[in-house]
Amino acid sequence: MSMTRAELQDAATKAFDGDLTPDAAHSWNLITDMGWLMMAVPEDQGGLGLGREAVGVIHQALGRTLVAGPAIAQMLVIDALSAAGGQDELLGRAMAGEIMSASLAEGLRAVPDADRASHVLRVEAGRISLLPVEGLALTARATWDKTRRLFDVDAGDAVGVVLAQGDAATALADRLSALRSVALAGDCLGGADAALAMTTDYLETRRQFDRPLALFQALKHRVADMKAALAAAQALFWARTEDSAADAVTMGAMKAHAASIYRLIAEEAIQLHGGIGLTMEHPCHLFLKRATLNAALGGDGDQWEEAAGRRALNA
Amino acid sequence: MSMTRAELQDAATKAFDGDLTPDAAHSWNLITDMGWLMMAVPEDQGGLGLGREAVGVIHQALGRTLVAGPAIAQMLVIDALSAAGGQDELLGRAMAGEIMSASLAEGLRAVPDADRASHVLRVEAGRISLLPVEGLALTARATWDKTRRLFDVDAGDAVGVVLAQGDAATALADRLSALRSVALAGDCLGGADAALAMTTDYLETRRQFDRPLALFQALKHRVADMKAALAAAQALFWARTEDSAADAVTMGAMKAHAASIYRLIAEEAIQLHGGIGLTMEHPCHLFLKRATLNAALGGDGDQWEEAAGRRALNA
Amino acid sequence: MSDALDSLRQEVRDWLAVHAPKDWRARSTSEAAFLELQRSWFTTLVKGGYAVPHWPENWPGGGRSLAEQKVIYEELARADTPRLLLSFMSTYHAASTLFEWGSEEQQQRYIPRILEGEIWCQGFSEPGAGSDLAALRTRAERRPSFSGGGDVYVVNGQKLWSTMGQFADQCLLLVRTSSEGVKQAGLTYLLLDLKSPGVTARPIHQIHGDEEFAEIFLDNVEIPVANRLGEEGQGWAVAQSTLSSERGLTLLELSARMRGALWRIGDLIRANGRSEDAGVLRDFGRLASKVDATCAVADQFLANRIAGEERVGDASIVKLAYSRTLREFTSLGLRISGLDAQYHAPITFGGGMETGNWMADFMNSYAWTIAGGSDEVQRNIIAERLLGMPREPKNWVVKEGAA
Amino acid sequence: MSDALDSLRQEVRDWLAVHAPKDWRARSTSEAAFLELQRSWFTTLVKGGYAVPHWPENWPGGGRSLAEQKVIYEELARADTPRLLLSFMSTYHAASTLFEWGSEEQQQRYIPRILEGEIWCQGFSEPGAGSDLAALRTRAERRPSFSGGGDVYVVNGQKLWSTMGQFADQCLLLVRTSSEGVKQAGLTYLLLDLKSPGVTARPIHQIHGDEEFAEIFLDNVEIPVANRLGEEGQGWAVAQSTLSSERGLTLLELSARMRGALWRIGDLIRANGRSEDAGVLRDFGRLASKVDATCAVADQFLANRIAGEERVGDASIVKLAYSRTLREFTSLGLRISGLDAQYHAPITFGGGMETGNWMADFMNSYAWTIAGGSDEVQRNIIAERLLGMPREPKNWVVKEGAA
Repeated sequence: MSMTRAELQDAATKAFDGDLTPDAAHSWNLITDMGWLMMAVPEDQGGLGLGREAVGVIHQALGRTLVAGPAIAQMLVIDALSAAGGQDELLGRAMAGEIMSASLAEGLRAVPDADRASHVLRVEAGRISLLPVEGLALTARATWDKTRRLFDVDAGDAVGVVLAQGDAATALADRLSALRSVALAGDCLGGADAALAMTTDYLETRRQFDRPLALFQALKHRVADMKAALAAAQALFWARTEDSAADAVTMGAMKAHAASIYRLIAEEAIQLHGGIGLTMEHPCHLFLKRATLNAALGGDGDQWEEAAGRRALNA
Repeated sequence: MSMTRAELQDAATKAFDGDLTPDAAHSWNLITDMGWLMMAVPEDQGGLGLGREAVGVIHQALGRTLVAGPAIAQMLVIDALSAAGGQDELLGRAMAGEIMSASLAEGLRAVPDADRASHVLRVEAGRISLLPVEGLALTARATWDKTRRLFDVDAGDAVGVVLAQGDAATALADRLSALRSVALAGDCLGGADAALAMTTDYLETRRQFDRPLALFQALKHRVADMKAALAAAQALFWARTEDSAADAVTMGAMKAHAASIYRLIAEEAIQLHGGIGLTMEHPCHLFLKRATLNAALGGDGDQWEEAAGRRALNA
Repeated sequence: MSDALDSLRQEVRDWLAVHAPKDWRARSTSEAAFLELQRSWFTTLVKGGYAVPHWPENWPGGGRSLAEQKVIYEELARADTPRLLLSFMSTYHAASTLFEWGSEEQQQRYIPRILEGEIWCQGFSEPGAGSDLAALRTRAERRPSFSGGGDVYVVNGQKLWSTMGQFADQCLLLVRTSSEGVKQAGLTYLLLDLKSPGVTARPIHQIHGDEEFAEIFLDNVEIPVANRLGEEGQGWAVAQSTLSSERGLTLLELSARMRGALWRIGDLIRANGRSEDAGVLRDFGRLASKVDATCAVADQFLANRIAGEERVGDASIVKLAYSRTLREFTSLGLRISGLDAQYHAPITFGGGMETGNWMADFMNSYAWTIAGGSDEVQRNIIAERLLGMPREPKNWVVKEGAA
Repeated sequence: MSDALDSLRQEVRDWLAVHAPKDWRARSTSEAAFLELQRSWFTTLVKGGYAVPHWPENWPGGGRSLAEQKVIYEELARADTPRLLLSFMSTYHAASTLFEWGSEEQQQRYIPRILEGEIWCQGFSEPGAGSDLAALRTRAERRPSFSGGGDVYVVNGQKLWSTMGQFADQCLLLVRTSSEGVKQAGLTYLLLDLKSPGVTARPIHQIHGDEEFAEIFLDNVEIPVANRLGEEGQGWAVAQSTLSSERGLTLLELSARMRGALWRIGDLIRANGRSEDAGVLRDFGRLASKVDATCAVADQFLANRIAGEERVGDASIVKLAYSRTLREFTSLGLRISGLDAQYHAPITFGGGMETGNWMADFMNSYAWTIAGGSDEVQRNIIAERLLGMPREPKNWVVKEGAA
């Protein structure tokens, strides 16, 4: 879909081309108005049928300006409803923007915006279900990254609408894990791209010792390494999103790679900004905090790299 | 012994201040003539009683000019004879330069200059013994590092002179492992120091784009990192050699650290020399090959770092 | 180690057993509690005679050799006492600059008040002059005082990264009195009473939630000429005294504290069920070696200094080794602690670099790779001053008419 | 993928099933065997029509689109055929420079002989001019030929890093014909028959035992003026054609081959009992991701090129990604294989970058971080050309009388 990707990227970039961390409610309206929540849903279910590549485009755009909100979790719910089938009514409401959330970690931990959601997705061994939030116990868990609002949910033995069981649930869980990795990786690469651009701009503007910082070769080489690492991670990202056979481990390893590049670039951004990068007045820290949170969500590097190594060993 | 160390360093540096890879036979005569083989042996056994710090000084000097020969193995034999006691005749011959060798790895693998040795040291679980070489099967194992001549020895069930058994053998084996690490680490740091000096000299001499390479900040920063890493590793080395409580794991971790710095510096030396560093005509590769061999001998980084981590966990 | 040092060590240890504050980390959860702790602990140390061992012997509490100072610092670290963050600039930077450049009268006026708890901060860095101090632009113009008395300097400008500036009483202020000639020659060094009209100090909000630094705005602030250190135009030389006033002991202490905190990572490994993970064990072992090497190189540095063998650039090696190792230390904690570290937890004010609040510690570690001469500046110094590699001429110019 | 490309792929695959050499690694243990294999495989490819798919369509075997070339390369890599090292300079660098700058007569003279197996090498680098090509000093002076015919250039100097120079018949030679003006303007491009009197080619002994490069000594060598490409003084521009003649396909192929060789590390892990070592598994998994990312970025680069969207600097990203990843690949093999890798084993001539002779492979990986534009040069290009950061003016000078 390379034409479509380019068009979509263009639209997505234009939609969020303003300041960093735009207003959450406004952003959510924009996301639903642009039809992004229905992007990956097959056309016969009322979606646009654009698949994981479209998910990648969207989350790169959201990552680039550090958009707040439950978009990743919402897409997981939508994908689960779509894959399960027979849930057209719930699916339609979710695509229209009614917030339904899901864990970005294990169990019912790290559920974004659970307090604003009507439902949460429950993924257990052998069963995937959608629970109405009403009556569930929510615990807000403030993160260093203030662009995310995470909750732990205690659902007791609530069952709700069962979407898949047994082997079907296992397959769906794998699919959801892969999708989550795509979304998180997209967020990482969008953010990394923005942090890198911010850094080169800064180096070109800021002068020390009577010349722009951008003239210091030691700094230029570090920026070049950042750029090269990012370009390779981006290429891997698009190759994976186009690969329909890529499963949870493949996507998890890709996400771990993207998250490590994001962190590298966010760290270098702070170091190259010097003192100002250590203050709340400058946006550097927003990228670093989102980078480290993204790295921990959806399985960390240790988990996915080990799984990928085991798979490569048995290839 | 800081005065003594300085004096000894001065003497050692002067002894080997000429070309790299001096003649092996000449070097061996120099080593014995300088009394270096008796340096660590207690005075009441005919030695100089200068301990592990002296061993460190000597092997830094030997590493600095990539001296060939069995000095590390010989010192292990001498230490074993000295520690076991009651072997004054053998000890005297070994201190006088009669070659007695020992494994720099496990079992009877990687025994330097075994073909020129009268004896080899055998370290087994619960028994340490000195075997006459005559009649043993030797297999030469050529290494990439041509400054070392290693052999595998097949000793069958030969016993020779038993130096220690049971718990005493276990304690002696630990002591020998620690000493081997000190010697290898010394070799590493001497070599790293020389490779770094060679590199800064080259950068100051060689011009590209109408200025000396040493004016390019990206290269300067890399050299500064090499220097800082080396200085810290050297400081750790001296702190450990002065610490009589440092055992095999502590010294092994120190050796792993020193070997990783040697490799880092040897690799950077080649990269910063550019094409010429890739040719046999330039000595860069000698350092790289000795660095990687040192890293593999006496237990590699994986082994010692894991052991050190386990110990730190239980500290 | 000599008997005298051994007995000093025992003496300090015995004193600390009685006087060292206990459980202070748990109490230090607010800025107010932090300030209270800093002040009371400083007062206690002054009384004990251990607050300013590095001062000359004609001042109370001074006259200790570097070897003795090292013993005292080691024992303070070993007892895990609070670091003296609030009074640090006063007892080191202000005091040593006054000892070297202050008149008898200036010394008698300011030094005793330091022991009474007067807090100094430093006003060197500016928004446009971080690593490049000579480029600073805060202006001072000399004119007669309208309120009588001698001449005053009227100062306008902004200072940044003033450690604890919002709590300070006095400020070591570097200003520009001339734009003629080389940039360094136009600087002058003043002592500023921060209660003077026209001074505004505002804390800088750091990314991990601390407010260790302040920015100071100077709007037509009058400083009596009597409060100048050295001559007009001599500020650069005076500032070098300030910048070199503390070299070695702090990094020795910080390294020792980092080694003392390795158990936190051990605990974390156990708590996360990673005790048999060979990769994690190796990373921990490798870190422990680096921490030990950092301690060793700090120790070596101080030994060289005591022996009078310090070379220019040695201090940069220690700083670079410490800053990189601290980054790795906090990174490993951050990694093993996983999602837990991402949940916000209140910081321990003045709790040091390794508090076990891993994301906060990780972010705080940047202060060491940036502040006090960034890693990049240290690398320049090592390459140019220690290894003798050529400096890029500061006044390289592009030839006229060339590409 | 289009049907036409699919059917080309099948066609190549079928052809390779019949014609690809088998077991060639085992046979390639001497230089002679390597040369024989290279020559016979090239001849086979010429006959099959797959040797020069990148040539213009008016030449036999040419006229393939980039997309078609990619298919052919992928299939060659997939079948693990020998890389065409000996003829590489001839079919790429020499041919494309001749197509762009050669006269009709020059093309008709040289191009057909390439398909017959004539080997070209490149004479650009010199002892004093590695990354800084404009600084080259090999002199050429024009004078009448003593042996009759037109004028000749008499060339004196030394060339380095000439790939396969000791086996070559012809050389693309860059020389200095003038020392006036900017350095680039004094260069001229000549075609040198290496059998000419005064030419000595000597292999360079590489640290892992290969002799892939040569140095070429030129002692009063006469080159007819008819063998000049472009005008006198136009050498820099002609050289740019040579340098940019191959961009994308080689790294695509090498990356694919690196991915195809990951099993070697897997085997090593198993053979050394490390299959349950979490740290090793993670390092292997992380490497596999980097290898995949390198393949993806090489693929992306070529796709952009096909689409006409290549930017200056893109090629540097691919080269840097490949060289760093290859280093990590061989490093991991070196580490896991431990002492075994330290024992010398004969290299496989022309065996590629991943032969499982780990120490040799590790040392050989440096060729990629240094040759063909070092990593440092690539970083400069990425920073300046792709990211638009300012270049250090080459003619910065120190102001007179300044520090």
